[in-house]
Amino acid sequence: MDAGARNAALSALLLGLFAMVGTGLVALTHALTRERIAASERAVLERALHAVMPPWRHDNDLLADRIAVTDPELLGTRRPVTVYRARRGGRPVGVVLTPEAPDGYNGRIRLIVGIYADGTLAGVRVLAHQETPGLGDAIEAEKSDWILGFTGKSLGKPPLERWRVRRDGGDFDQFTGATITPRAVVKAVRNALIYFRHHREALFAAPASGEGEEEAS
Amino acid sequence: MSVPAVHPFHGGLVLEGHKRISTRHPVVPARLPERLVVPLQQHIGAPAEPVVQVGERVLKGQPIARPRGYVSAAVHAPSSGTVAAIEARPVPHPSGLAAPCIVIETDGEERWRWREDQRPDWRTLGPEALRERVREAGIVGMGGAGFPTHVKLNPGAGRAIHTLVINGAECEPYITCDDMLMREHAPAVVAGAQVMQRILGARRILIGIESDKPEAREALSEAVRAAGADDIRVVSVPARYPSGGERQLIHLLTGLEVPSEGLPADIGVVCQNAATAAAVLRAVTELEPLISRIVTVTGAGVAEPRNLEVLVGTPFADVIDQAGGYTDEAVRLIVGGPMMGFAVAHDEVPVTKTVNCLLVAGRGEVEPARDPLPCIRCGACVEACPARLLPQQLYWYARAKDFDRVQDYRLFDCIECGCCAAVCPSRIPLVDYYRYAKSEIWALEREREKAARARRRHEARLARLERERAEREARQRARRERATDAAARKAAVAEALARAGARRSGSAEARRHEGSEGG
Amino acid sequence: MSEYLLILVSTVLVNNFVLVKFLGLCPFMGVSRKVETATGMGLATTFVLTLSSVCSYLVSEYLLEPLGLEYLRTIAFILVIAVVVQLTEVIVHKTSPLLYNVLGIFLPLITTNCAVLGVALLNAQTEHGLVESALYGFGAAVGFSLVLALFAAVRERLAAADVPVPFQGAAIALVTAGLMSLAFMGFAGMVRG
Amino acid sequence: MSRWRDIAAEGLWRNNPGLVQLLGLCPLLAVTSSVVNGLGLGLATTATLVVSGLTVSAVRGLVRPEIRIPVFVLVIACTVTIIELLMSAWLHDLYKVLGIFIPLIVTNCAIMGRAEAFASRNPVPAAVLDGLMMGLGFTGVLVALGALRELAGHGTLLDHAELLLGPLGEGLRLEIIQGYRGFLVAVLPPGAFIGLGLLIALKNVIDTRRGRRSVAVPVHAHGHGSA
Amino acid sequence: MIAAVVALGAVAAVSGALLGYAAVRFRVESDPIVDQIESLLPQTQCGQCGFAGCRPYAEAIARGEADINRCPPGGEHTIRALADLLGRDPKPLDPERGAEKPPSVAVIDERLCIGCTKCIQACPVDAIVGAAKQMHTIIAAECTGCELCIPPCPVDCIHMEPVPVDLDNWRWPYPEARTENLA
Amino acid sequence: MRRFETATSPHLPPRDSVPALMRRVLYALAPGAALQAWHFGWGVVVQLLLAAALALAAEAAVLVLRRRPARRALADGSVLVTAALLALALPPYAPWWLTTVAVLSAVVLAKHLYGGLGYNPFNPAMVGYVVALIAFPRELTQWPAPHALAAPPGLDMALGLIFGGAQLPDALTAATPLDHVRTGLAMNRTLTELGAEPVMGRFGGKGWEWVAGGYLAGGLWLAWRRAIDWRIPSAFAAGLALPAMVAWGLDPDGHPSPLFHLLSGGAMLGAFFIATDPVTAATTPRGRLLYGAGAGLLTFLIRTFGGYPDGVAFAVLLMNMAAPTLDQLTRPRAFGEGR
Ligand SMILES: Cc1cc2nc3c(=O)[nH]c(=O)nc-3n(C[C@H](O)[C@H](O)[C@H](O)COP(=O)(O)O)c2cc1C
Ligand SMILES: Cc1cc2nc3c(=O)[nH]c(=O)nc-3n(C[C@H](O)[C@H](O)[C@H](O)COP(=O)(O)O)c2cc1C
Ligand SMILES: Cc1cc2nc3c(=O)[nH]c(=O)nc-3n(C[C@H](O)[C@H](O)[C@H](O)COP(=O)(O)O)c2cc1C
Ligand SMILES: Cc1cc2nc3c(=O)[nH]c(=O)nc-3n(C[C@H](O)[C@H](O)[C@H](O)CO)c2cc1C
Ligand code: SF4
Ligand code: SF4
Ligand code: SF4
Ligand code: SF4
Ligand code: FES
Repeated sequence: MDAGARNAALSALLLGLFAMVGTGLVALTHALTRERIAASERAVLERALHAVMPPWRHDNDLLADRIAVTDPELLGTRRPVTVYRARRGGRPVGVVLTPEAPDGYNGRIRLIVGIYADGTLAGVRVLAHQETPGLGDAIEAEKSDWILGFTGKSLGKPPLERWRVRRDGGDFDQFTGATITPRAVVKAVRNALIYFRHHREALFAAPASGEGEEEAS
Repeated sequence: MSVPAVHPFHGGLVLEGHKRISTRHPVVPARLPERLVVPLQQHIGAPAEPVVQVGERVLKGQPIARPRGYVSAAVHAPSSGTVAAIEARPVPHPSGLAAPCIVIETDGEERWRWREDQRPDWRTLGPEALRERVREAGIVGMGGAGFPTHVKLNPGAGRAIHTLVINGAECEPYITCDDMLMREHAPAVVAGAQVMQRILGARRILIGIESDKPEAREALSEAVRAAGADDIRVVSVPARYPSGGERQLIHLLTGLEVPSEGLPADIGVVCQNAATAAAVLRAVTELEPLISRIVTVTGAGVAEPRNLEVLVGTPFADVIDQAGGYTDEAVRLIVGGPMMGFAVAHDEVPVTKTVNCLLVAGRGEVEPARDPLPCIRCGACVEACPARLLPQQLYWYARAKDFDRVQDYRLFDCIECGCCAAVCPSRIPLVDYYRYAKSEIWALEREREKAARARRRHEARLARLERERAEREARQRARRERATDAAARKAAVAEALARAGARRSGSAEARRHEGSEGG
Repeated sequence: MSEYLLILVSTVLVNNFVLVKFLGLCPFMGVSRKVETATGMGLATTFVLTLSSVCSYLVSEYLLEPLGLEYLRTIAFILVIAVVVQLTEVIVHKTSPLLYNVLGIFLPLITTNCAVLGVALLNAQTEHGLVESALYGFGAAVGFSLVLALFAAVRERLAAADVPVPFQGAAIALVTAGLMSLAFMGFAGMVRG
Repeated sequence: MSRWRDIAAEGLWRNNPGLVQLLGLCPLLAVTSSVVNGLGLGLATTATLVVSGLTVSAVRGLVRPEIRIPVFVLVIACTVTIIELLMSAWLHDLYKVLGIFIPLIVTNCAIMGRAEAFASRNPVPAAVLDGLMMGLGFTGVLVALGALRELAGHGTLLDHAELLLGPLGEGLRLEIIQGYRGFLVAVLPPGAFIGLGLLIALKNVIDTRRGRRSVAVPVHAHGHGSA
Repeated sequence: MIAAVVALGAVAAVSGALLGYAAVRFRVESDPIVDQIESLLPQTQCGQCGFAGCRPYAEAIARGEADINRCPPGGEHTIRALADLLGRDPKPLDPERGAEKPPSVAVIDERLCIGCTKCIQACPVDAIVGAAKQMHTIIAAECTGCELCIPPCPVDCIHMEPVPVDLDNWRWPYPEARTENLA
Repeated sequence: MRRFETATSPHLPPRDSVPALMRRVLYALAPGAALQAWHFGWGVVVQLLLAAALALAAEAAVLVLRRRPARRALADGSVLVTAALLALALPPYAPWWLTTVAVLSAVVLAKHLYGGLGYNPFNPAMVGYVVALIAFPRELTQWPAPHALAAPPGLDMALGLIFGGAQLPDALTAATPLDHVRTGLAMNRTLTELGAEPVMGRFGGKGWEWVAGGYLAGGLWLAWRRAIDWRIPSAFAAGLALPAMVAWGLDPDGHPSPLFHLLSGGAMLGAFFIATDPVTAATTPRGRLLYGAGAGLLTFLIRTFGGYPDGVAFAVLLMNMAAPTLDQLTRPRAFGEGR
């Protein structure tokens, strides 16, 4: 028993010592890299946002100027959706929404949609999806240009009833052998535009929440 | 007599019998050969020990080798003559090896050892005495393995036997020796069974016969009726191989399953072959040892297939000669039937107590050399296996030499009936793999025992060396002390000197010892 | 309730830790030569994984996060795991020699099973609560044990196969694992996220 | 000196952690969908092996047996965390791609195995060299498997080199097979397993050709003379 | 930073204490694996493995210092059994250690023996009997076939003879499937 | 002394052989294959021939590389069964390179890396199919419309489609019944609506139900000839139909009928020809029941909840994986063994 206690104390001491030295080093590294890591993380977010909202169009910090909204009907998810607001000289330039397409072939497709204040699309990208590789994954900008085709479109251009894939009588291409994925994406983007049309004023007026989920990671 | 219901077993095969070809002639005794080659081991257990010398004259029926231990059997001279040699000769065994045999030059006189009339009625003898007669007669099971019959007739105190099963199934194709015996000597079979019933104290006797032997069944039923025994039943079982397997037959007749790794006696049953029963009767009534048996000689490879009563030790060549000799067809000489028998490379091999059939197969009767494909796990073997095993798994693990797994899959419940290999579309010699695995496992067992013994001896040696070293040191110490004692008695002045001297001589002694040990 | 069921189905089948997520592969390859040992390993891992995901959760929730030390997660978790493993060993040894015979030799190996640390890290990353963490760990371990046991049975069978010489041993085992993960792709899309 | 050469041969080929010891399989299979990912993780692992080898060897006299393992674990975990922080700061994109497999270097059995079997019994220089060689051997396998899968899967090599090299890597992508349709299975999980199986078979073929089969004995400093 | 050091130091100290305590409290005394390994070795005690006998070799395996393929008398079967026990892949016998030979026993040519007892001292299992200056014999049943008695004999009168195959020790041969290439 | 050949027991002449068994399977496939060719055109025939040629070539190549006698292994016919089943599972107008990849995966990867006939734990044809499905999902969804909807391509067009790199024109394609139902349900349409569409037939899909009937007939013949164990197809059908029945009973508009399940996609081919591959299935009697039932159930689950319209291939591979374990768990009680 006695031996046990002494042994325990010795082990504790030694291991504790090692831990403290090790942790000291780690903590030191952390202190030295903290800034840089934060900057890198920020850069990643900004890069995603800038893909759908060109940086030269606005002068505010998108990451700081954001709110969270909820609209299961039009934004495709019950969870709060982050909206980043772009302004130039304080005037609204556009918003970046992160809606979801709930009816992808293999589940939800998370999108990031940039819309100018006039309702034109600044850009659309896919954040995450589980569509079939080689079939539905052509919605990634890496795999094909299809998603870039949204830029410049708006609710009137093409008219609302032609916001469908070609097979359903719309203006958007589908992929050979895969209609469902593009159909879901087109519908989600269209809904995002509708949402924006309904809520534009409110979106820009709401006070920035600052804290919140960082959606674009 | 009403026929009791039979309880079918799983698997098995319906095979073409080919029995007719050898039942056309009655059984006749075979000629006495010039030379009888009598193996010392014709049974399971320890080989017998010769009690005659080369050059010695022997009489028919005289013991020439005595059992070595309980599970062993005596061997008797099948005829009178001179012992010409005691040496290794080829014996009927799948290995094709030679084994110790006593070679007797026959004199043609067939002189018996004794022909007195001390033949008491067996009904007056007690079980012990009867069993002793069976033992002295060197009787071993004639239906297959050749297990010493007196051992089987002594199931031990704890195991009361209620049923004696007489195995007249003769389920293998081609073989008809038991059939002929039962046709021609049904009363002897019945009486022999009654002797064994008495020895065992069994309540009843069940005689199982396959349905394709109506003549034998008739003869036996007649004999039972004549004997007036109402505790004997002759039961017809379906002709489905291997209904003659001990476990299968017992199940067919009684519905009981012999426990795996157990004996029939565990469930109160003893099973004996019909020929064994006849031999037992001869032993107790005529005091005649087991020196001859009926052998079926058949197949497209012999001219006149038939059954012969053959002396143990007669070379196959002589026997086949008396069945008309070979035809051009003859390609394979099989000891036993086509399902379980083994082929021998030549015919200079003697008949033993367990050789029931010489099948000289023609080209079309046997499969040419097997050229197996891999197992496709079709499961045909599973359907066929009467032991309800998974032959393909056994094969798989035996092939991989995974001897633990193969035993998990109950290798030792396999009766080597060959049903699995017979149906295998890939033509895999499955049973060979099981035999291989079994013999490896036995060999490993022997090796393990040997290793354990070697280890004990090695450890004992190390301990001995250690002890010797300790003793040596103790001796030295003792000597040193003795020297000191002696010195103490001397004058005080001499004391120191003496002690120094003693120490010097002691250490020199020790050094010398170390030197001799290091070498 | 159905949400918990979903976690289980997802971790056991759809996102099987070994075949889909690539965690715990060393024991998967190393301890799958015999079914018995594989089962033992599965049992031991299931126990440790469940327990350690709970402990990791507690350390993370009540120690690291309040202090803002998330960056020390890896170190803290691995220590917790090492201790859980060793204490399990000790307790099993003390309370049930029989169980110890079965599991004993596997326990030390679990510390370096990256599924264990992986579960802890993923729990922290996806901000699972206590019950979810435990379930997630349990599901992961069951998935691990399941494929480990099946794999071991397949490998036992391969022992007798006429595999081309260069592929004998590890190579064919990996090909087999590959075909297993091919089969597991059939579960893709079963749990919509 | 043959001892050094021996240590190198052990790590790089004869006792290669990925191909022979089958350790560290998780990262090996998980991140090798491309050459760049494989290289990145390989280098991180090598760094860990070297540093942990050095530390473990240096403190080997101090450590009591019952806490040997926890101490090694601690040393390795601290090393990995530092590397993780550094990568997160300077190679953030790669860090994101490799994800959980960077912290999981901690449980890479190869590292623990080397700490136990080699570093804890050998002087510092040998331990460092062993760590380096084991690490390079491991990296070699990661790169080879990455190359195999990337080539079969996409027909390219060194795609996304910028993740590792920054702007320098921008143009390094090699389109080896023009107009290749892609063979997705190679970059999905089954491709990882089967690819590694093929590499091991290839090594077996090479070893047989060279007239000796690999020996998978755990090496120790002594014994095991150069074969 | 201080918080980090303190917090983790505390975690580690607690762990260390637990482990240290456990190490003493629940120490495992013997190493059963050595016994298990030894029970698989053939006990020929020939030293071909490079160790002074089977036990030392077993200890070396348990310490991880020797590979499992060094015992020629045990041959393939022993390697398999060891691989099974230790969860490794079986491998061919190390050719540097010698080849698997059929079992054999030593025989002393009794006409030549001068009774020097050298062989007795060499035999690891005391399978040789005889006193000084008298003829020596080998108890065949106890001889393990280790060949250790051969070199010491000054008159070279010991030789090895393979154990003859008879019905008792005959083994059914491995059925040679055509496509066989198992080791 | 006369000498004789030696051999071991049993000595009886053979009753059955592997090549004969494989031939029987090929005959049994014929009615279904013929119906498939009738409904979907020459492509079926071309694929069958192409796959057979490739498979024989691949097997011969491997055997030569391994220095094994090639003649006998090729003559056992097993590779032709693999090729036929694979060809019948692939879309009839899949390009030649796709068929090549699938056949090589089947024959080299799934079969010969394990040592060839009898040693492979996974069904080669299904490995080939799944590799193709995962690598080239687009091509694998391109099924032609059955005869009843559009005249299938002629021989020259079939050759052009398969070897010439042409694409099946949109007018000639149609979603497979399973795909149709799956996507329809995903779009919140009801089965009543979906059933009214032209691709749907009386029980399954138009044309497809006939093909399934052909396989059923061939399969029953096989079972009657005892070339396959009745347990596997029966259990497969039960494993698929029972849960389908429950789902259908609860929500007839959201789940297709059990009959539809049985008569569409690969169900019949799977039940009688694929799940029954003796090499990769369980071998104990009870194991086979569980194996078949498991494959059926998994097929239902993957069809209903999974990402693929038909789950037969995955279900079979998953059960292949479980087969050795099933065998161990369902070892029958040996004669005389305690209960
Ligand atoms: C294995 C498999 C995966 C599929 N994955 C997708 C997908 O990710 N996205 C998609 O839109 N369609 C996918 N499909 C195709 C759909 O089932 C459906 O056929 C198609 O969307 C209908 O489009 P079509 O009318 O252009 O043929 C997949 C089909 C299969 C067989
Ligand atoms: C190795 C062995 C041991 C046996 N031991 C006994 C025994 O102790 N008592 C007994 O009555 N029968 C014993 N038997 C006999 C068997 O029960 C059986 O009757 C005999 O093997 C003949 O059966 P068979 O021809 O079907 O092989 C033994 C048989 C064998 C092979
Ligand atoms: C597959 C098989 C078939 C057998 N067929 C018979 C047979 O037909 N007749 C027979 O008497 N014994 C046959 N035996 C031997 C019996 O199992 C059993 O050993 C014998 O009846 C015991 O009697 P015994 O000791 O008097 O020989 C067969 C054994 C096996 C394994
Ligand atoms: C009844 C039966 C079904 C078979 N099914 C298949 C099959 O689904 N896939 C396949 O590749 N081979 C099949 N074969 C052929 C053969 O068994 C298969 O190629 C082996 O798996 C190759 O080792 C079958 C053979 C038979 C007798
Ligand atoms: S009958 Fe032959 S091929 Fe069929 S499973 Fe049995 S051993 Fe294998
Ligand atoms: S030989 Fe053995 S495994 Fe084969 S059928 Fe007979 S009892 Fe069953
Ligand atoms: S070689 Fe084998 S038998 Fe000889 S001493 Fe070594 S372990 Fe023992
Ligand atoms: S060593 Fe040689 S000579 Fe000396 S006793 Fe032994 S056998 Fe005789
Ligand atoms: S790296 Fe070894 S278990 Fe993951």
